[in-house]
Amino acid sequence: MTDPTTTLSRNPLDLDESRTFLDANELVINMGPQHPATHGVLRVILKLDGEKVLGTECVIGYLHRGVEKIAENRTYTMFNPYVDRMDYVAAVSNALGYCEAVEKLLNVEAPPRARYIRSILTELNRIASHQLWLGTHALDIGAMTPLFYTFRDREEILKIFEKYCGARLTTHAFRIGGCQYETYDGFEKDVLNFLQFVAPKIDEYEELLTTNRIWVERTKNIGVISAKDCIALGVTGPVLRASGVKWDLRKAQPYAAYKDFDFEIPIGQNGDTYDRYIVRMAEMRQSLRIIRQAVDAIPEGPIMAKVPKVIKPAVGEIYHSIEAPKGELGYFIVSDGSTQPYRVRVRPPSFVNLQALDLMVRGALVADVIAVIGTLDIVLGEVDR
Amino acid sequence: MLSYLQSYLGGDALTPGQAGNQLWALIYILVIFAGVSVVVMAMNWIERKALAHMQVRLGPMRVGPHGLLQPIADALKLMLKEDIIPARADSFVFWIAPLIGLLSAFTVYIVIPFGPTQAVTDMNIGILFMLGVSSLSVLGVVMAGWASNSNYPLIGALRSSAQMVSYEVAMGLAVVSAVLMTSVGGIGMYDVAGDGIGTLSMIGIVQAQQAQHVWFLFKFFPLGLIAFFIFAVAMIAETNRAPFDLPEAESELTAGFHTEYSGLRWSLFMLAEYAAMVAVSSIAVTLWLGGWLRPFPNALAGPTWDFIFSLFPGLTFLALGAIGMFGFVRMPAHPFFRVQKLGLGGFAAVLALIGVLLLAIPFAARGHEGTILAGFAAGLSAVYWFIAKVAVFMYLYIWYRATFPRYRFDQLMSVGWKVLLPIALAVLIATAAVGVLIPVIQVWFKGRAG
Amino acid sequence: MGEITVLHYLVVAAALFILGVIGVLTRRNVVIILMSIELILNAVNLNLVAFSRLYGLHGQVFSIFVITDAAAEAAVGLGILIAFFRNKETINVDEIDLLKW
Amino acid sequence: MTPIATPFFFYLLAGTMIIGGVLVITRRNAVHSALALIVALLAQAGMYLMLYAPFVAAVQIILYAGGIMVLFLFVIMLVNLERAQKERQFNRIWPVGLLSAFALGLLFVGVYSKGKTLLPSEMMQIPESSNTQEIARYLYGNYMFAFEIASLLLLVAIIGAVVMAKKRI
Repeated sequence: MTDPTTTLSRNPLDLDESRTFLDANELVINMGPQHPATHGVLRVILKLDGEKVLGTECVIGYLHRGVEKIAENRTYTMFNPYVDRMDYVAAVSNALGYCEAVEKLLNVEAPPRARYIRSILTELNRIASHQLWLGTHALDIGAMTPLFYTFRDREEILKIFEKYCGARLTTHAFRIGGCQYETYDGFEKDVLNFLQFVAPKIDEYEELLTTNRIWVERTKNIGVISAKDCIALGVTGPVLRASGVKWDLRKAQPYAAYKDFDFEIPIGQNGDTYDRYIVRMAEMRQSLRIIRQAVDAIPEGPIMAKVPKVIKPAVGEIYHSIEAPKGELGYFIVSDGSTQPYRVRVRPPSFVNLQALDLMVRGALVADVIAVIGTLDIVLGEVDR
Repeated sequence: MLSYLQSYLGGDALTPGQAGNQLWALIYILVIFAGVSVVVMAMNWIERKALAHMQVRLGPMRVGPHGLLQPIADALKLMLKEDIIPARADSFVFWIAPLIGLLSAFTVYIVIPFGPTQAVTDMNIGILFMLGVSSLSVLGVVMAGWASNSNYPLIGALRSSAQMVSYEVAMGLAVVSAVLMTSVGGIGMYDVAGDGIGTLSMIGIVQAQQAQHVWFLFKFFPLGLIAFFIFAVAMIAETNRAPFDLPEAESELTAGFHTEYSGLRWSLFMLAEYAAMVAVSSIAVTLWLGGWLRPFPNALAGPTWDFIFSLFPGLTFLALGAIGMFGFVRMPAHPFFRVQKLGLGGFAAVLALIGVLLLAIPFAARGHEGTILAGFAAGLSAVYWFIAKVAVFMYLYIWYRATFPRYRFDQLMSVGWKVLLPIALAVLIATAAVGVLIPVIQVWFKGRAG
Repeated sequence: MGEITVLHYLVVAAALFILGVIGVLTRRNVVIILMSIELILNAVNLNLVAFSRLYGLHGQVFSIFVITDAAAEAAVGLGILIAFFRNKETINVDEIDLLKW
Repeated sequence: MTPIATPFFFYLLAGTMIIGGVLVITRRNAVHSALALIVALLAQAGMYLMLYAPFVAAVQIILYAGGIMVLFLFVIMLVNLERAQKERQFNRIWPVGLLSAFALGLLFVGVYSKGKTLLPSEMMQIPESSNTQEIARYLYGNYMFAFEIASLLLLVAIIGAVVMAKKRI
């Protein structure tokens, strides 16, 4: 196999008009940016032999908003809401990563109660993110119904968010040094009710899909990626775990309150689309377990650490990463001692995982590209930032 | 003319086509055309509602009570929309492609027997005619894809032509095994002509099932069941519905072969698709589910049972009316809902009225055997049972769509060629073999006994 | 518009046959030449079926064989065409003038 | 069932067929040619019905219009014809071809005008309702061997087509 960057011409859409299907080494199809299955505005240029994929080239940047540059012109506090807009389906995780990174830079630690609240919300958000992934992924493969089931159940999570901080999607729930809001009355009850409610629903999704012959045929041995390739490409999150690598930052370098919880890291063996599905389903169940433990053990106490009114970290740099629903979400912050960061660099899991697309779909069919894009669980807001 | 009409309504005449009565045939064609169009619109509404309720949502609710007028609004909208022909498209082929699809979908209705005489005509090659004409719809699809001069429609057209042609083979073999059953007498069964000759005529096939006292679904168990299953799978692939809706796979090819179509022309494709769904379901019903025959026409024979079963149409409409009434009662009494509430109540009342009328007919016809009224009641019952069976298939179509993911193209092909085709061939051979062997064994047993 | 006899059908068939022959002899496009061959075969079929009105069903049986043959011919012919197009990128018969390439 | 308005339908169908045939050999665009051919084939199926050959008519529709022509369209779509459309449509020896076809036509005229007396004047009464069964009797009786050979021919054609068209075997 040749490298797609050399086999594709620089301007892939500049096609030779006389070339057609039969000398199909050259059929180039432009998928996206307005394509229903590219999860936003991803543009994938596919080089096809008939329906077989010879190579892909992702064209990104349609949703670029310069989040990292904006950070340089905002104070640390002011930049906090911007991170919510990156991976907008897992906004809580983004905020957690940013806040913890800045806290690390400031050498403060959020109080235990804040850490527990953070864990609960982040895990709820993980479930919401996986639900949204499942719905859209299933829709890509042609199953309409799971989308509506998952959206129905995701709604319950968003309701809890709304009650907690007033926002549903871009929550802006955390502040540097802890949480802005104390939990509302009945928060624990709401969360426990949700756990009660959603556990059978996850079984319901599995009932629809896990043993469905068509689903299995469409996902087994599709988009296979080995553990070695994953590590070489820096792929993280469920994609990495489905390839059999037991790597989860919640265990590997616990943050928030994760070292207090007992949970397992589900892994797969084949690294195919089906395994990634299974891993994510198992992760949702593990998240439920974590939330239950967190709600049971949530300590009393303050929710904000002592943080100066004007955040002015000392000169230095920090890299902190967390396990976002999609993989390792890292923030690299350089401080020049002023109130504004000198440079913020985000390591978005979607962006890194997207690089594996070409490797995973070589030799597969067009329909598999759809399935693989779905299974990578990318959010273009995060890829383009 | 009048005498024919009398004897026709009396129920003991030939179909209009066979009798050579062109005027009556024309009326029939118009009735069927209008009926199918209405059914397609109703199907549109039912599909959206049923699918919505399977997916925990409400579906159309705004246009009319419970969205009942939604199909009409949609049809109006589609008619008023601009009819776009892409600049570099082949405008003539682009123009004629949906018409080919529509024509092939509607032409098959000529031979569909809604009742013993309720068909436009009865051909002695009826089932072949249906298969042939419905296979012409591939042409419309291919031409639409080619004429759009765009990559997605072209791939969609290539896919669907390959798919429809492949599944036609398995479908045809399944049909042949059912046709074989018309001639093959089993234990305690005899064939319709009495001389071991089968029939390809749609009406003849149903009559054979009546004469043999068995739906072909259950004949030579499980051979009939397997053949039916093959047909049921192939017919979904033939009509490009989920889980075989690759030609219009939304997430892959945007909309497949009709990506470039808009407005009225697009709606013609939709009309053709739904009409084809009804048509192939009718084939399945005719071949394996006893067509217009009511359940247990022989085991529960006699005028009393006939009477009881002829009550079903009226009862169905009454039940529908009751559901409508339930909705009417449940609707809030707010003035905002007044029009909708009245509309729903009126709709339910009309349904109930039809139900009462349909109930009245068998009561009035009771004890007047041989009159026009009795013939009419019998015809009504036959048509009702036919439509009821087809309706089950239409519901299954919706159900599949809500449940299954979509096959990939190569998997679809391998299912067609490597699974369905060998099974269909095996079933065909087994049916023929069983049909030959059973009479031999019977004779042998009789010889032993005598 | 008198009575339609078998001869009428034969005349139509002859006309179709000649049209097919013209197509085969004058066109350059292989696809259209193959279609013209189909026209010829259909003309023959029409003849056979028309004669079956006079001499019994043998003609119809033969026409079925002819249709089978036409299917085989179309499949192989188009297969050759595709193989050829892949090598030479042309489907004009008068450019197909080499024994090997 | 007696056929109705036979002369009318005959001339209608014959006209459709001839016009279709002319369009097939004159169109620049191969898809239009194929469309014309399909129309001609369907008209011919109608003619078969008028000749009391319903089974052949059905086979004509299923195989020709639904099968072979789809194959043609498939190939036309696969093979890019845009270049071929802009080029010369007729070969250099077309006058010769036309002349020989014309000669053939003259031959037909001669044969038919001389030989029409040879035809039996009475048409045979073919039972329409059992046409399919009768054909089956012939196919599996008199012509059993030919039938088997036809199946062999089809097998050879399948293999041939696959060998020809497949890129890598």
